[in-house]
Amino acid sequence: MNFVLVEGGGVETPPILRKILRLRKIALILAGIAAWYYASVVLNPENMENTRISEHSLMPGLVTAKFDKTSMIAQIFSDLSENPKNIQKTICGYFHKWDLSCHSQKFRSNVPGIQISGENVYAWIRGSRNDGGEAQLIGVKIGGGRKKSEAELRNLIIAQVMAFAYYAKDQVYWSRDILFVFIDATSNSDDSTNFAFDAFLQEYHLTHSNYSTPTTVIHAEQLKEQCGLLIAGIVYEPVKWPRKSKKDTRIMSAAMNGINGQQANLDLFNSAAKIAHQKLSAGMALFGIYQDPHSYSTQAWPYLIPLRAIYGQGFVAVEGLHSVLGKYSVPALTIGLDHTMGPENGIFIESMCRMLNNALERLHQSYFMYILGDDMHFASIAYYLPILGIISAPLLISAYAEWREIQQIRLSPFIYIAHIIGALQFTGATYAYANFGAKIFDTNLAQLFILSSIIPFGLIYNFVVLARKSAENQAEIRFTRLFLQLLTCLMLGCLGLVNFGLALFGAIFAVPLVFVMTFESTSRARSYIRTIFLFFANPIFLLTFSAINLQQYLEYPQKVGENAIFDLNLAENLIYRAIREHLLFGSAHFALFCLFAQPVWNLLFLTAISTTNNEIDDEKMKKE
Amino acid sequence: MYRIFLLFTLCFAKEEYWENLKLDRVSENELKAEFRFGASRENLKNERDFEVFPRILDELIEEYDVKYLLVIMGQGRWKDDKWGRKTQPGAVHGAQVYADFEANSEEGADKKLRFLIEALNGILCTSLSQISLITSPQLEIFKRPKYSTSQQIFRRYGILSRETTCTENLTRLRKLLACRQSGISILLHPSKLYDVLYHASHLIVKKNEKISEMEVGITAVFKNKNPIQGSNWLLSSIFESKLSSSCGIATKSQIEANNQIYDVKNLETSFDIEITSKPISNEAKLVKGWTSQGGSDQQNGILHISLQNGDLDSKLEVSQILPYFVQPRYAKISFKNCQITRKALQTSKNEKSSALLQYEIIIKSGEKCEITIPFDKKILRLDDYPPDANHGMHIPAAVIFVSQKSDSYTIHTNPILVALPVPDFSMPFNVICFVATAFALIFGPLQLYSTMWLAPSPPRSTFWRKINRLILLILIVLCLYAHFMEINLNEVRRGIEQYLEKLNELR
Amino acid sequence: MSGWQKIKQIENDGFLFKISFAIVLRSIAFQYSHLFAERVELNSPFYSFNHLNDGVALLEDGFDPYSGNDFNLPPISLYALYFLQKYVPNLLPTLWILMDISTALILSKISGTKTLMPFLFYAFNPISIASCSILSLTIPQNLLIAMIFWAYRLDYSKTVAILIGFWSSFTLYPLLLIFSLIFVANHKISAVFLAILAFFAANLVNFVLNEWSWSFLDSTYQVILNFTNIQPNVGLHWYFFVQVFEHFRTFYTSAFTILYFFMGIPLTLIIRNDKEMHFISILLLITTFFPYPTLNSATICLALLPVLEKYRNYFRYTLLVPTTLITTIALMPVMWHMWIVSSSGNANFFFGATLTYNVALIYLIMDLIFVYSRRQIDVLHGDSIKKQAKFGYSFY
Amino acid sequence: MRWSLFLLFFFPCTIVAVLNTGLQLRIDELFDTPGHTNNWAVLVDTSKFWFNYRHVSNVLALYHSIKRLGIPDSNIIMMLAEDVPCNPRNPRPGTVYASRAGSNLYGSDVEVDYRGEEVTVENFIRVLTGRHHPATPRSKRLLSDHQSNVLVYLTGHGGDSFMKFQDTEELTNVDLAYAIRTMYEDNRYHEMLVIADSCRSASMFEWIDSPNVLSLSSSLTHEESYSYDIDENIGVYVIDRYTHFTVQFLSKEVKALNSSANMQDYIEACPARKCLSTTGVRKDHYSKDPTRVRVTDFFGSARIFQHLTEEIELDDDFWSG
Repeated sequence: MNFVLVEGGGVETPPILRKILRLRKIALILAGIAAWYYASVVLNPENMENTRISEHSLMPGLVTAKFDKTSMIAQIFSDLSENPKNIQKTICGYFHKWDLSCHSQKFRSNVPGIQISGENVYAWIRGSRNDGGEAQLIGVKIGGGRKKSEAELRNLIIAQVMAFAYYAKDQVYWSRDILFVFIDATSNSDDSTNFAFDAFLQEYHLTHSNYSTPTTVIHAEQLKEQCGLLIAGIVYEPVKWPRKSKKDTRIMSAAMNGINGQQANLDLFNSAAKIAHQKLSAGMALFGIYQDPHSYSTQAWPYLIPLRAIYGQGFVAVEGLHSVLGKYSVPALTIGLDHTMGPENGIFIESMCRMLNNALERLHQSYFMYILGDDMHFASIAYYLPILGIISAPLLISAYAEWREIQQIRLSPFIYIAHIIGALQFTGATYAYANFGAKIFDTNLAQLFILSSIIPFGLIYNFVVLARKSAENQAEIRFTRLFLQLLTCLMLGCLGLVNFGLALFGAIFAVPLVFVMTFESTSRARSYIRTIFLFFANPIFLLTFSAINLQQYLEYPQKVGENAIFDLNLAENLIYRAIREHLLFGSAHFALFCLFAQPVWNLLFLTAISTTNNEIDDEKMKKE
Repeated sequence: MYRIFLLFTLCFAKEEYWENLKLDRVSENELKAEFRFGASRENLKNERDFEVFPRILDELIEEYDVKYLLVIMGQGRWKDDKWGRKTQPGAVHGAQVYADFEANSEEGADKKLRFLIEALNGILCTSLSQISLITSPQLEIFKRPKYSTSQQIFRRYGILSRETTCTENLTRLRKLLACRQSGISILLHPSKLYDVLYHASHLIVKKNEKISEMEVGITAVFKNKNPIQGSNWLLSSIFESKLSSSCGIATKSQIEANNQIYDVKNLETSFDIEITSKPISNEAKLVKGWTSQGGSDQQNGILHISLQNGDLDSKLEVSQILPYFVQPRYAKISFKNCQITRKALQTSKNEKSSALLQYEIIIKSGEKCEITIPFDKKILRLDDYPPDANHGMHIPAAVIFVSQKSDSYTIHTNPILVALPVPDFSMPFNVICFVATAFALIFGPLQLYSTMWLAPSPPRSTFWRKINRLILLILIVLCLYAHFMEINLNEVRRGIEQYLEKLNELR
Repeated sequence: MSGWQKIKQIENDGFLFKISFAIVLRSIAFQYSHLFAERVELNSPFYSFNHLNDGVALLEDGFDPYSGNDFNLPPISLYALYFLQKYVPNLLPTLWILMDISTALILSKISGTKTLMPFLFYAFNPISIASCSILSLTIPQNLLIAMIFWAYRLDYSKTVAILIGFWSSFTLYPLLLIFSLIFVANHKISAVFLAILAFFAANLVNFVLNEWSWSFLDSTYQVILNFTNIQPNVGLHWYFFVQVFEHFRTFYTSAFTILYFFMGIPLTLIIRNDKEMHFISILLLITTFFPYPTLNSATICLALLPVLEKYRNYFRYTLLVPTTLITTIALMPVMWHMWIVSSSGNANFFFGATLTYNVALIYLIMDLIFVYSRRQIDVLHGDSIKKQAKFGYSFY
Repeated sequence: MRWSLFLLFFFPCTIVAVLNTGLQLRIDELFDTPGHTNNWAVLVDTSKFWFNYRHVSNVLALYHSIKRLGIPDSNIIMMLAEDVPCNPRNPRPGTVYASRAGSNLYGSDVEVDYRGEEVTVENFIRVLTGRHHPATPRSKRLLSDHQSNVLVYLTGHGGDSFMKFQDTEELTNVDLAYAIRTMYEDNRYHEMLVIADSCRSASMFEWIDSPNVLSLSSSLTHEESYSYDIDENIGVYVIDRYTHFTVQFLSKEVKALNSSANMQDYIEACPARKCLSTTGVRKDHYSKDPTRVRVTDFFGSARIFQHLTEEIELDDDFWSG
């Protein structure tokens, strides 16, 4: 092999890279257009793959369901609706009558900031000939309901599940125990319901005594029986009638998004959908929309479900009770049952249980990372991840350009400072919220946080430290540029593997911003203008803005904000929600916001306001 | 027929055979049946005639110097709080082997044991080869007989939770009985005995100076299939066969039911009874124990043993086997109101052998003691995984020897299933290639730079390099084509073979 | 003397502030140590404090830690911690911080007057901070390395030899540093012998501590030489020995070990008149090919690189290697999460990250060698080079 | 007593007398003389997991019919990779049914020699070649000799030129061929019948080159082979087509040992319209003509006796054994 040695050291770089650099100026536009077209092809359900199904989960589809305890439903339902005060006792009463073990578990929160307490009920059906090493979970909400009708619906679902339990206790073929959990939902907020479920699961998995976590938010009673490995969990709830549902087709609903972008195993959802099709001739509504997989011609715009899937994965940390199971890496679904069809629901539950019973190993040989187009089609990660790559390509190009210009490496101390500021915000906010709640010194915590996070520390540092235009400062800024570009790419890449939705939406905002702000500007005016723009592109503003407009764009029924630009209350609520979800369920949104979005924004000021007086390197390129 | 045998036996060694069936109602519509068949034989030198004692067991004893051998197979879970004390020796889901035998050295003992296990597989139709038997240190596992012997006694114990028990085992156990077609053994109807809530069977072989004994036991808890028309516990309806002929050679052959003993030694007519006795109410006197597992990822987990004492102060000896695929965090093991008096730990250098952790605990009446053993889940070599690796592997149940002031008995917790981290099973070649490449990357330049020197050189023509690249490109294209067309190598081979055959025909 | 002046000179640009800042960072990290305590990237059987703790617990209960496979550390460290736990249990964090900071200080003394790079690289490296917070045993090792290199520069041949021998008695791989002893100024051969002597002396101490038995050899040196422990770490070997076929294992173990221990010879043949270069490249070899490394065992080598100031312009992979290192280090937790926690990916993902990390290190070593010979060209016939002259390889 | 022993002793001679009736003689002319004295069978179910119920029932169905035709348990090596009858998922514990309205195949008289994880490629090869760990008990060994006809039956999931064991490892057709070659060189069989019932199973006997081996398969190399019946109560397929029809043939046509059904009939027992796949046959290493070979030469154990001409005195120690 031969090298071409350049005078003054090193080896000549291959020319192809220099050619790429020519594209730098239009890279952003090119990447944007390319990503748009690619996405519109990949995310179109008609181009997606059909959901195949593995033999494990196909076989139970062939089992004839024999659920015949329909009479039990009415009886239990009447009992439940007679005494709504002590539903727990009623449920356990039934299970004890059937001589199945049933216990209740009280729980409360450990931290003053969050006042939640309640009582769950759990009951076992132990298979007679297994060793109890494994179990499957069935979860139902009890109590609560804002309106009377809603409470009745819940009771109906409880009754149907318990009727199934009554049927299942006489079956001999359970190779896995069935665990029924009745989650306390008396206080109607979703958070407290999820908290209740988490209280149970934490005791189930003994994470309270787990040496790796210091203290837990929840204090709950210990479980009174032996617990096996959970292979999957299904949460049943009354279906909310989705949009675009025709009256002639039966509609059930399914939700599978977990915390931090986890998703339920595709096999699990898939066999649920297949069973619904075969046994109940019903369709699965996803994200509140039912789309008949066979009639796309009638429908104008097929992207709604995929986009909502991405949005939900990205921003909805806890979609339902199943998300809490995801926290313990148990594949789980929430299935909305049509309460009007009692026997069919019994049959559905039975089929699901037998599917999970016959599945031989853990559900593993399937997709965990996918975007559903409808209940028959999905796009796998190999197809949709490139979108992210295309979007963030410009940053890589300009990073390489920066690198070729860099003379000396000079790490800016502000990189540390910015991150430490973020860390302080993070710890401060969470600590304060956990211990004093939303109000500290009768001021609103969120407002304090917002205030602290719109101060442009970067600007201050710039005027104080980097005021005079010396070679060191130039080098420092230049390296900060490189650092920012690489950091953004790296973060988006890592995030994209875990939580594609968040990464994608993050990239849509971050990449252009970073690209523009780190581009060398010769004119001082340009720098000032973009600095002002940067100031208004504060992460919180962007978050609120997108929260309002994305939801409207994705046709979510509920209205989010007053005006379409910014809404303080909404911002506060977003922050509170993020903190709460971090504390209760370990969602990473708040951490990401404080430890990456915020510092990047601060650091961008250094590069945004700086001007380079040496020639921009495209003239250099012309020379080459 | 056996009159003639009796005629023969006059000159034989003294042998005895007895059989026993115990029937109890354990709850409203659950019934427990305990079969016991025993044979004993006095050891006479150079006396090789066998009448009722199975010859094969005697050979086993002689060949492997067995003092005490116990094999238990079980299926299902015993409900302590409903059914009272588990029938001793207590079974647990899977198979247990416990052996006392003479050997001259550790290696000799291991070798002997391997042969013994294989022999057992032959006799009982089991598949115990996977079981790892470990020496149990000072603490007891079962109540243990004492020996007076010259040679060294080795005591080995092991559980194989994966082992299943089914009708073929029962068939083999029946083969050991002297009366197969008569007496109580008629009632051993496989399809009934396995359609139950709980099934356990065991084989005990003992030997001392004077006599050698064997016992075959089968325990089953039946469930009344249709409780609506009352519980009809007729003997014939439970076992689907009448007790018609009696076992003549048995010295004792009796059925215990309804709190009385029926002697079925010599029947004339077919025998049948209904079990009418009310279920015995089990007050919570017993020690209960169960194991739960904690942890939610595949990196580390928790083994959580809960021991609930009854209303008697008791001394517990907990023995927990920790298989080789988990690594206990010894410093993190914690106890909740357990009063530990002795600890014992048995480990081994052998990679595949498991560790045995034992505690002696004093526990007051009505108290609950909890042992928490955090462990790391190990990743194993490809060959060490079971065929269904993703299903996980079992940590066997803890054996708890309870000794109270009045009596002593053995209980078990339940095995737990540990989901282990698994590698990709389709990768070996790729991984070898990648890592070897990494080594080549360092080796190449080292070799190059140490044997050659960087020096000015005239520019060389790149023609051959182009050719090489072209060839490589073609190869890659071909591979991709084969990959996407899913062409099987065997098909390619067959195509070539057929082509060559055609050529031969042409000639 | 000169070192002290350096310190003085450095103090002018807020050196004390930097040190105290580093200390503060580390003491903050101790509050969050539970986040790193179980990280696979920062723990390995030979450096994890948890394993050491288990051994101590076994010792206290009167069991022999070396009867099983799980405890791999030599008796010296076992008993050292045993006594620390017994008498000064609360001083451990302070001790570790002190060691880490003194490492950084020594680095700053080693490096030239003009640049603070080594100090900054080490003191503010998140990896070393995190490892310090979990009392990783790489911290004392890094201190040892820094001391060795310091003494090596100052030609304290005896000290260097003894320290090398002592260090090798823990992980065996540093024995390769014996080749560097050839470059210390005076009585080279005796230094080599001294190192080997120190190695055996340390083992003798182990032998005595372990109640006059060699049982610890199997679970320390055996495990290193046979790659017995296949638990995931950031090294090259673990996944290989998970996957490799049973009957090939002996072949590969011997091949890898022999290859490693012979690598010193060609390296010594190539790099003949630059001892720092030689030392650092051997150090990189050790960190790369040791079967049970953690991320922190590489940080000190990377921190030492600025010592090779004069080669800076010759490096080829200036962008490739650092970005690859950073990317893989950032990807490791993600891949681990996908494999172990959410099981949405399989082992290959994490293995891929570790492999790429190691390949990047290997590229760095390659580049060091290249850079050396490249500079030789300029030194030998620098003036005769025209711009864009073609160079190729030819025999001596 | 003496009388009964006397009977016992002359029983064989009476059989021979029956065989020598004229009719039988004429039938015998249609067939070659068997030339073997004992029969062995190796029946292997290679596939784990509950939903492979059908493979277990394949093996059991064949097991029962060859047992009916007189091959004793001691001469049958049965390998079952999954414990289906006592699997907790089985609603009818301790039983296996090959059809919805069939009889229980897993009664009290089944003897499984290798079960669960013992069913590996290694063990299978060891059984064939007879190279065992010394500890291996007699019941797990194939103790055949140069006078024994061996029946090897493999069922499971197959692919082109391999057979999956336990869903993890593979038995390639080359392994099988080598194993049989070794058996031939060790004189471990007189004639051998290899049956493979799996997808693409014809590829399994592609490499077999040892003499006196007749190989059958359920499907050709490029074909799948299909399952026959499904039981919705347990939600699995209960038997494969090929085995179903061949076993049906055995139970219909081959009532007793002296039945006149020949191997050609057996080969044609499952035509393509029933099997939905063309059955594969390989005769080129089999010297005889299948039409002149009794089915019972492989599937039954015909005891062939020498005639006793001379008187035999039994001395006293015969009685006192």
